[in-house]
Amino acid sequence: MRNKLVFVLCLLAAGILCWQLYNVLLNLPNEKDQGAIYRIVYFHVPAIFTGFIGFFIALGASGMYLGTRNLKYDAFAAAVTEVSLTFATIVLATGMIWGRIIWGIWWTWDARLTTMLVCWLIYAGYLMLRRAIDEPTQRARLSAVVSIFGCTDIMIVWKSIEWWRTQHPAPVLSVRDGGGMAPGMESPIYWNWLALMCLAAVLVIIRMRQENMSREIDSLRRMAHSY
Amino acid sequence: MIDQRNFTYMFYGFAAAWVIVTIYVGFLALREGRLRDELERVRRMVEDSGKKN
Amino acid sequence: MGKTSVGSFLSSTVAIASKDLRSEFRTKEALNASFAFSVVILVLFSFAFDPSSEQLQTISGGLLWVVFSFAGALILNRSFARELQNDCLDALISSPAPTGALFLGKAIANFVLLMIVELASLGVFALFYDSRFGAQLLPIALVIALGTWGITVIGTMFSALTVNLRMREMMLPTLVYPLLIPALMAAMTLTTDLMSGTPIGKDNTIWLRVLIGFDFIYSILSVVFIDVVLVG
Amino acid sequence: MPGDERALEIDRVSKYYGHFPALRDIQLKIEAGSTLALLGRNGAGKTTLLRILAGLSKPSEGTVRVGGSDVREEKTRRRIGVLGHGISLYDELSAIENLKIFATLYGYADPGKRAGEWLERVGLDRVRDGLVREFSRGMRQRLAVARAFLHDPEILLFDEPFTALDDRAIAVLQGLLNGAHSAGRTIIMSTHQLREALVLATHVALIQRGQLAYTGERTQEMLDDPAYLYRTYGEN
Repeated sequence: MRNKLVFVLCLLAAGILCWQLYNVLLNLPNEKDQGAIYRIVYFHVPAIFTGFIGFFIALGASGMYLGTRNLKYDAFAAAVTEVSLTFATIVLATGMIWGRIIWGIWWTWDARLTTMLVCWLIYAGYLMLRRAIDEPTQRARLSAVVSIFGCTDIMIVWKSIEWWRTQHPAPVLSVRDGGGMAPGMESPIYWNWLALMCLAAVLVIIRMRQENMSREIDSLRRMAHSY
Repeated sequence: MIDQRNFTYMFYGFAAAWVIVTIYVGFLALREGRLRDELERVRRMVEDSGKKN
Repeated sequence: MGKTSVGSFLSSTVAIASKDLRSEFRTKEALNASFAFSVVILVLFSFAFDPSSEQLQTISGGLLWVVFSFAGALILNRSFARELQNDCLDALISSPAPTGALFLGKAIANFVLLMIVELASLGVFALFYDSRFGAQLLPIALVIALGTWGITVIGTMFSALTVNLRMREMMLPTLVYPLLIPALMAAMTLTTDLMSGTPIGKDNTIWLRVLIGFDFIYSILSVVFIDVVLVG
Repeated sequence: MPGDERALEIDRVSKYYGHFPALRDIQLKIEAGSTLALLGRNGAGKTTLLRILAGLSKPSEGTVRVGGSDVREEKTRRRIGVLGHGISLYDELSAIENLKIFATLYGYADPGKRAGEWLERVGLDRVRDGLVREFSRGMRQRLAVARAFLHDPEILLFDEPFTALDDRAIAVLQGLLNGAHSAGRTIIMSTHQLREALVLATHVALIQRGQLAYTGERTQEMLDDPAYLYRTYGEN
């Protein structure tokens, strides 16, 4: 049942991504200033959405764990955080390549870039903490607290740098400011987002299964020692 | 026809995204294998120590 | 009943804080190490930048807070580790003192210790780098106090969180520094402004708000979650 | 029943480390005034259970109550005294300072007086201002005992009380335990030292792999042959 779901989601993600790759490369008009590179936005922005949604879901799952003390939520939080961190890495990498061409620099200490980097560092710390704790229940409890502290921090960073210098293009989607990109140029972003969400779901399912497996290993090991 | 300006960098950008996903999937696959081995080993360990007693 | 429980909360907090301070003042281990470390960093920075140049004005805030947060890590690492030695932490947790009081007591002790190190290194900074902050002394003190409280709240919480971990000394800074970024960012900007003679006014009150908000939010969160961290 | 007000009730307590059950479905009522010896192998779950009773860790399932209120409640913790493996004293502080801190935490209006009294009772009043770091092993242990008894707890929890102690501290502890027992205090101790524990105990509980294998009054047979319990109720 679960395998079937993974298969279907994979297929869906692959299908949409191929179709949109074709669409983005061959159907879309060129942008007058940036050249071909603007097309990176079709991976960059969907990856941001997927990543940030993941971190908020992880916050919810961590809260649920502390409320219910059901390790299922902990496995979910861990899996979602790890996958979201992968997408955050994609955001940073594609963003830097774009910045190299358009701004002439790999990195700038701009509001949005900094938020993403802080986010990356916090959740990398979260994953390192998980590796440093052996006992699954203690690990779940402590990392849930870190997740809550981390997500709060990102919201503070985000609020605080809204007033800060910003170099990053303003959000280009029409939902935010009723303008920006032409309608036909915008839809691939949403399609790719859907595809990346499917991909993320697949990765989360696989990662969660591993989390359960490692917990089982831990309990078997404890059992072996207790005899 | 597609704009030729900055085309290589666009390609790098797309490639970077996919390379990162591939690396992560490879990492997952490696871990899957390692966990399976370990599970097998620990299962055997539990059976053995169960027999001894 | 309400009054007495507030009273016992406060007296427990004070008992914990004064115990930590007293035993630290007796050995001065963390204080000395932390101060020596700060001086070394300040000296090293003088090679990185020309201490007499105009440029220094614009980075002084950043430099100071880098020193402060490094010094803080040394003090905070010891905070809960101190309790492990004879299983003291167990005795504290099983006592009727609320874990929130325990946390606050330790945070206050760390705050005082860190402030001492900071004031001392501020003196060294003024000597080496020929800075004058006489005109803005009070606002600078306020910013330093707020920033330090931010460092201690997060630091004390994560000191408790990492206390039973192997690699405790490494985990604490890895977790704490990214979380401190908004507070340090605000404190750095404000300190630089004040050092170069710009008073707190229209442009930078926003940073003061960030700093106060950060301290407030994390003080509340820490007191709420410390029980989960220490007990379960 | 007046006794019920002070009884310690362990109701279906389980503790999991991940999926591994360190304690399974422990159901036990310890009447006020009884002395319970908690027996079992290393890793059987004795320490885990004692930590839960002391409020140092939360059970995954079930509750531990004293007179109807949970052990993590402030008023219940006031009634419990704990002595674990460590001495729970600060090396850099003096004897009197150590006791004063705990007297304050336990809400005594005059912590100095309380601390002084206890230093006298364990024979350390002459070195009240000496740092614990400079104390001999035996002195440290006596001070630790004073720390645990300081707030006159109704329920005393000891984890391996005799293991680390020297002769004099054992004598002090046994004296205090006898005194506490005749004053109607409840005592729970986990131990390897079967003989010492069984002499003091009125009740016995045996834990095996996280489960309660036997519980009941201490009988003459157990005194005559301390290994009797393990043979009869143990798994092998």
